[in-house]
Amino acid sequence: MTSVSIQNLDLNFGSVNVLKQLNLSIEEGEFLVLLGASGCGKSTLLNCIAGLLDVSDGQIFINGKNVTWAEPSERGIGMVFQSYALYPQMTVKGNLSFGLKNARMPKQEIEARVARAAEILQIEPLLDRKPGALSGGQRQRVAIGRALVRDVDVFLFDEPLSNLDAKLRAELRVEIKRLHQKLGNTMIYVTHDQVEAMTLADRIAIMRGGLVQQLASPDEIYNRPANKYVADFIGSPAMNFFEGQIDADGKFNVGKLTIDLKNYDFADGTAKGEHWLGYRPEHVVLGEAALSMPVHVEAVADIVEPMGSDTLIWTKIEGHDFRIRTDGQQKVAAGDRLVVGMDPRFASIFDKTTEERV
Amino acid sequence: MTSVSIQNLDLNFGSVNVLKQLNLSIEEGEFLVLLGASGCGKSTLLNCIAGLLDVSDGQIFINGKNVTWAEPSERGIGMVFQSYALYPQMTVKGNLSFGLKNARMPKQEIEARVARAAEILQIEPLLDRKPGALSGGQRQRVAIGRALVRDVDVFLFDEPLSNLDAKLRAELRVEIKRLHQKLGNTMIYVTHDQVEAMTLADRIAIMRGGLVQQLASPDEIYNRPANKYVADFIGSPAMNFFEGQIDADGKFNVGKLTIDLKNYDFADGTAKGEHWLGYRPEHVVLGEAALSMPVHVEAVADIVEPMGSDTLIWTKIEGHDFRIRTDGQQKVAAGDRLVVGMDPRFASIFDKTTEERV
Amino acid sequence: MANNAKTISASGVEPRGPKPRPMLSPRNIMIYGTLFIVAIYYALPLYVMVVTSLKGMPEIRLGNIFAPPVEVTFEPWVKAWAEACTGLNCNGLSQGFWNSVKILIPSAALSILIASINGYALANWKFKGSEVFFTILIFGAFVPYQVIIYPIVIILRELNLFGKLGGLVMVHVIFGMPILTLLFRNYFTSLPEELFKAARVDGAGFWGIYFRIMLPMSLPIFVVALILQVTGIWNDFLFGVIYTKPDNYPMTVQLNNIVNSVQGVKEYNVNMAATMLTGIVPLIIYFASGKLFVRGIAAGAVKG
Amino acid sequence: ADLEVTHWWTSGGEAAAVAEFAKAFNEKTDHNWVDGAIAGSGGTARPIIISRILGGDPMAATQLNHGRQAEELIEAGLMLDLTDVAEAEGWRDVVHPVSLLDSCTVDGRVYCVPVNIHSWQWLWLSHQAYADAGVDVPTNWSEFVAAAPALEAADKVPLAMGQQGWQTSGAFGVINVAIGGLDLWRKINVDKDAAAAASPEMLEVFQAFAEARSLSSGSNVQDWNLATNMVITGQAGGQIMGDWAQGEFQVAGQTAGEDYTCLPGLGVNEIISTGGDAFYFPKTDDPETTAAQKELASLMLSKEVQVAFNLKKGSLPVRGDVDLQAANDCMRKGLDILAKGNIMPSGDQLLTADTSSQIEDLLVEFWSDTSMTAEMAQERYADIIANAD
Amino acid sequence: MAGAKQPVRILRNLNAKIAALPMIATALVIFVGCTVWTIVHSFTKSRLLPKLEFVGFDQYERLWSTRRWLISIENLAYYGIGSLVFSLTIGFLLAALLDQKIRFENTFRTIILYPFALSFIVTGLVWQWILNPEFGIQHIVRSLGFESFVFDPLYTPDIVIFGVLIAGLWQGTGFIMVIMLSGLRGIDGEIWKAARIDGIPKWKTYLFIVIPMMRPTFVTALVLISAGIIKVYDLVVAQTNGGPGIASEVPAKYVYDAMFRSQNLGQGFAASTMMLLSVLVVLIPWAYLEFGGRKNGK
Ligand SMILES: Nc1ncnc2c1ncn2[C@@H]1O[C@H](COP(=O)(O)OP(=O)(O)OP(=O)(O)O)[C@@H](O)[C@H]1O
Ligand SMILES: Nc1ncnc2c1ncn2[C@@H]1O[C@H](COP(=O)(O)OP(=O)(O)OP(=O)(O)O)[C@@H](O)[C@H]1O
Ligand SMILES: [Mg+2]
Ligand SMILES: [Mg+2]
Repeated sequence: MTSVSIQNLDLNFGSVNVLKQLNLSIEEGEFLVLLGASGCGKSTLLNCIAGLLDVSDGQIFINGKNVTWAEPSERGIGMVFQSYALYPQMTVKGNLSFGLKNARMPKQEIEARVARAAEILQIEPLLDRKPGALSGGQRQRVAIGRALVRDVDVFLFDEPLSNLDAKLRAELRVEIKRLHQKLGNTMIYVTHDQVEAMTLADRIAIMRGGLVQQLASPDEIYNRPANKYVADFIGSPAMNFFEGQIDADGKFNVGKLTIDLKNYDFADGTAKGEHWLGYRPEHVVLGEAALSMPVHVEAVADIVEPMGSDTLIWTKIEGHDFRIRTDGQQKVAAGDRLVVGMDPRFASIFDKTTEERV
Repeated sequence: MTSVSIQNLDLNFGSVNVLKQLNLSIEEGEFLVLLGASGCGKSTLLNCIAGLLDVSDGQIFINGKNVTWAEPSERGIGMVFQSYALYPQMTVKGNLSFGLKNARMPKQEIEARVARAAEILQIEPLLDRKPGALSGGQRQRVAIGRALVRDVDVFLFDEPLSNLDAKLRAELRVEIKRLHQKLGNTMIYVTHDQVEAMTLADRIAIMRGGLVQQLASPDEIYNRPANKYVADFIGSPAMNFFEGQIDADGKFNVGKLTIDLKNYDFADGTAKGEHWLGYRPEHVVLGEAALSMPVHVEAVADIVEPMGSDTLIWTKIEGHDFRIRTDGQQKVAAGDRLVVGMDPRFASIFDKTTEERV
Repeated sequence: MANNAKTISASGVEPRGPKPRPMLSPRNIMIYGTLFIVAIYYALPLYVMVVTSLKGMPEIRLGNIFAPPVEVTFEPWVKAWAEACTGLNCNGLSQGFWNSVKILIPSAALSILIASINGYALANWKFKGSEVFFTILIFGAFVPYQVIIYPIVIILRELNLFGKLGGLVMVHVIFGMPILTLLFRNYFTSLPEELFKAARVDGAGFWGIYFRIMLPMSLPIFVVALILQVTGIWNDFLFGVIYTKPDNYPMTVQLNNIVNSVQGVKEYNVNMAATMLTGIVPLIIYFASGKLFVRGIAAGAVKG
Repeated sequence: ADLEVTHWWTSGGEAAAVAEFAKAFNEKTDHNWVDGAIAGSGGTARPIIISRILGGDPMAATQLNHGRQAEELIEAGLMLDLTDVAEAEGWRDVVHPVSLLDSCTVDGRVYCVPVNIHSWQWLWLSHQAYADAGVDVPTNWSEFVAAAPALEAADKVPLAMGQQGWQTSGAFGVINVAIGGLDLWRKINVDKDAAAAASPEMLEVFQAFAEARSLSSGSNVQDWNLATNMVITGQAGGQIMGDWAQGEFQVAGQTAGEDYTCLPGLGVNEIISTGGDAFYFPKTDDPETTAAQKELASLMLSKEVQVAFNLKKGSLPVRGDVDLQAANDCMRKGLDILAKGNIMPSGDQLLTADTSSQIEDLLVEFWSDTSMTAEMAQERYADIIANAD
Repeated sequence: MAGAKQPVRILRNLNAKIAALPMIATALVIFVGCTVWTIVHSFTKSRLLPKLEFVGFDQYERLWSTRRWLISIENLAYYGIGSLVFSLTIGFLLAALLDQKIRFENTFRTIILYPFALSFIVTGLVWQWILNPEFGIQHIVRSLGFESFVFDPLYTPDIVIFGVLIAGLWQGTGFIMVIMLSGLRGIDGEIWKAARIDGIPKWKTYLFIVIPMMRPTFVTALVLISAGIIKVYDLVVAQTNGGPGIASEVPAKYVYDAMFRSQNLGQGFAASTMMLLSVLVVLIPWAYLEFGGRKNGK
């Protein structure tokens, strides 16, 4: 069943058109991540769903009900904010129960719900503290709890982790994932951190300039990006690109390098003419093994970045910057000659002008 | 030759003792990274070296000269700040030449130096813009340029990349590395991002509470952390720890699991009693290969986080949280049974009480 | 349009697009109604001043202070400016106006200059005891003037500044110092410290950093300080009375003199014209830079 | 030299009088009168004058009520000694009554120039008001009180009174002498006799004062001359005010006896106080200024100036040897009383500023707070007198 | 210290110290020196000129047995409480109204703030004129037919201080409003969103969430208002001059009159010392909250 459905949504700030005829539908229990560069309209979209912004045009359905004009509190949504937005003068308990009290829920019921949420989130010992006396992670949990007690169908998260340090972020990411597994609610999660997106999402919607570029599973997005923007955006270090021509034989030529694309699954037969070829740094094979790859070429390591578990190597192939990611035990030094092996199956081809995947 | 040498440095803020009898010496041309959690005193140390803070006790030598009492501008250092600290009302050129003008350098010489720095950093076209009209990366380069023109012996960087987004950060990291290769100056670089530390450093100094915990090459720190703190701090996801006993046979026991440490290089013979055993998530081997490892054990995947290039698996072994990092093509789902293989050679053993490596 | 949407939704058609919001919702009526009444309360005295100052005495005696003038006359203004008498001096406010200008310019300039340097030193060049002096200074902001009026008379006498313009300027600088210093200190503290550090590494000294780095970045706070000082100094009465002599009386003191020198009947129209004339400088400053002022205040100028 | 002269004579009649000084000084000497008027009664002006003298930037001459106000300034050596001028010109012989000069004298040295005699003891009555109310113009205080209801019926205020403190305390002094008699007054003000202040006779004075309070209940003006103006225009029956009110009637073009009546000593006890204004000359280092100051001092006492000044001011000259042909009805009454020697010193000469302002505060409070009874006021009054020094 | 000379401590950052000299001088000579001088002389018998003839607490005893001083204190209390309560509430309410994304915000704000530019002298005179029963509001209402309407606060001793208060509020609330407005604007927008999602009505959000969050703003406003209250002088002088009678006297005026009118400096100094004391009563808890609290918080 569709949990949230957005139809032809337009949103203007004055004369600026931030969301453009956006359509999106989210299944019940799905974990959808909105991913995109800063300013692409992720928060705006989330606020529209929450009812915090008046849409300029279009409709929003939640659980089949048209909520386009409904008040935020009537939509059956809960929201977790980047700054947590806890009420600083109230205890954790007060924060959790304030909304319920306001809805004139019986005291007992409130107690029960707060207790349940506190248990789920393991914040029972914190109930009488004020937010000021909590750590970042604990605050985060209270913020989630506030949505939890309201027993909503849809959770909205607006970059809930981006104020935290890397370590905590990794931990809480796992916690949110666990929570989703436990509760099974629909969750819409905004982030611009691709690691979060990849690890959390059932599906990712990549946004750019108020439009959804690709809506698909993390795996699909990673391996079969719909266009060059998505391909470039996802993956760190970024995908390597070559600018070249595909000839009549289905071969991609860049400078002296020729890559045979016969194993590449073109959308419609083969393509010809100017194209981009993208290749992920981690799909590169080095050393002995490279020689057995369909494509191999020599290059000089320019910069070597050992990162413990991995090593990044920066080099140049046919005049294009080329990044290689290899495992941390590989000892390469700057200036070393390398044999670089690539498998065309892992490549992505994009049209030069439309930048769409072919 | 020693470029910067710090002897018994003490620094107090009021009654708070931030740096404690710190000793450090940095070779000429070395790239030293100060790494540590927030608040451990990294910036403080850097400011002491720069002369921006008055030390409470101890001495600082730069190029053999005692500069403990010298003004910042007389120390032969250049500094690049986290916020870049460009003078907003001056053009890029103005920013670059401000320090030289203060030193009453002849106009021609200033011109020449600015031109050279602009060329090195490829910011010639930006010279007449104001910082407000520059992108983050460009500002960063100007900030470096400001140190460059002054022809200093030592570059100090205080988290120069932490305000940038992930993509730009990766690019500029490489640029700084290139610059170091080109200029060959001594560089001291503060960060709390371990990827930066690992990739940039010749040596890393891991700081904690005003003390240096370990000063060694990235490789050494990653593979042979001096104590549990360092081991835990370095690596993402963090190292897995088991709490157990080493028996008389040199075997580590945790619950039903026994790990033979005969290949582990103890500092002095063998150790006995309560210890921690640390094992990095990326050294774990899964599937078929695991069975051939000296240690293997069964576990259930709790959470699976696909991250494109890698996949993180969260599981539990003998009651301890256990993280596994495996490559992105491995298809594991939450709930799957796994065989986990470990090689004791990659393990690290820490004393239970001192937490020092044994 | 809005009406249209309403009927559609009432007749069961799906909500779509922006939620209809009638212009005349009770909420809007409440908000704008309240604001309107409030605006009248605040604007009324100004209106009364203007209206009264444009009436002739007979019309005033007939008496509705809110009624617009039947016959507009500028005579009260002329009189207030150039003819109103205090004792034998019938020069109106004009002399006071120029006195005020003469007092205002050096006082405002000097007090802002000194306070900004103080604030800068306190924010960036803390030295031993600087916080103590600052605390005393802040305490000074709350000391009732009455406590130190008299000792200052003695100090001015000893400095041979009493009754001179310089003396009054000094008094204004002193009494403006606490609040302005606080303002500037807070502002300079809010500027990134790294900027200051960068400049030091670049070899700039105390004055170099102040003039080349800090000043060019401080326009908002200077505007706030300027407005506070201009209005404060212009509107000052107590110091003007105590520390000057009639030749140097600022406008407010002359205003009070003129208003209180009753000859025959009280000439309310002249009084109001005089009042307007006295208020006009700060009003102009305020109307011209009100937005900057509000922004400066919002920039944390008043915090802490 | 330019001589700056400060004073608080800013009402119409007063300003005209000061102009006489200025004119004479500018015309008869090489010096220049720089007027430093300070508006708003002595209460406002005195602080300014004193702080300037203390601040080391004194004016060349200043009005002050003579009496004890200047004592400390003189003791501190801040005032110019005029003894040489006084002796040369024989002030002791010309000033009449000589007590005026006494109050300028400290340890045998003369420090000020008395310029006029002001008496507080006058009741000014509006003929028009009484005509409108259809009663005769009263000839003494009790008639005045009796006629009040008729005035009130005609929508008039029986007694006009400004709201400034000195007016209230002045009126009290007048009632004190008129109702309680001079002896009682002397006991209290000269001997500081607290028992007298608490006596039943004094209670009568307070009761009369309370009556005056109720008669003035419709009088909302601040300034004394606005109150006088009420009498001039017939809105009020009368006003208790010193002889300077005369100037206002004059400026309004009214004639004594025709348009208004003045009753010295409230028509009960014909006596006038010999307070008045005096000019002091703060010391300066500049010999030229000093010379000019002395010239001004002697000029102020000169016959013509005395006549011109006092005619405008409505006060009596301090010289017994001038002839006031131009004096009007009221002034003549005053001169007559003066000639008969029915005089009393003014309060300023007897009480310190501190004591008199305490009394003033009390009276002002009494005046505005109708819940305070005569007895309550008297008790506190006696207290102040007991503590006076 | 091998090789390097240790510079003299005092000479470090010499320029900064030189630049701070005016401040140091002001702090020490004026604010400490003069205050101490005044306090010392409050124990003397000084009359017109300061004299060191000590009389112990005589001046204070007399002060506290003087009706006028007691009335002044009482008035200050009324005026102070009134202006605190009304400035804060009106200032906040207006700020909240202006914060509703209304049109003409600038116009309304300008109208409400302009009186702040005017001096108390001007304010006092205008309101004296408007409250004058013969010309002002009372007259207008009466001429509309309500013959028995009475509104003459400046002529009624019991309420005159509220007449002053009306003028004071007119002058000062605009500034408080601006401060409140900037405080409101400083509140994290996400708090508002969270409250809306929790379904909390606006007024409740203000009352239970926003106002508690604006504590620093309120403290700032409170301190500014208090500092103004204790100094109130010009307004009373221009509007009522303490009248009718002594019904609207205030301490600042008492001090001034005692020093210059009664020529009893000792008494004036004693009164001003009392004023200082009352400032400290306000200031010390504030300083404690602001600075002491901040340290504990971190
Ligand atoms: N209230 C507003 N008025 C005008 N423009 C706005 C407003 N809020 C957002 N915008 C604009 O709308 C665009 C989308 O903003 P939005 O906050 O949705 O971006 P975002 O994707 O959430 O970015 P980020 O990752 O930085 O949070 C931006 O260009 C922004 O400048
Ligand atoms: N001016 C100061 N006064 C008092 N304590 C200070 C001051 N500056 C820093 N500290 C304290 O000194 C310690 C070290 O601070 P420092 O800025 O060196 O940390 P850091 O390692 O740079 O942290 P971060 O990674 O957050 O920049 C911190 O505990 C901090 O609270
Ligand atoms: Mg956003
Ligand atoms: Mg730091």
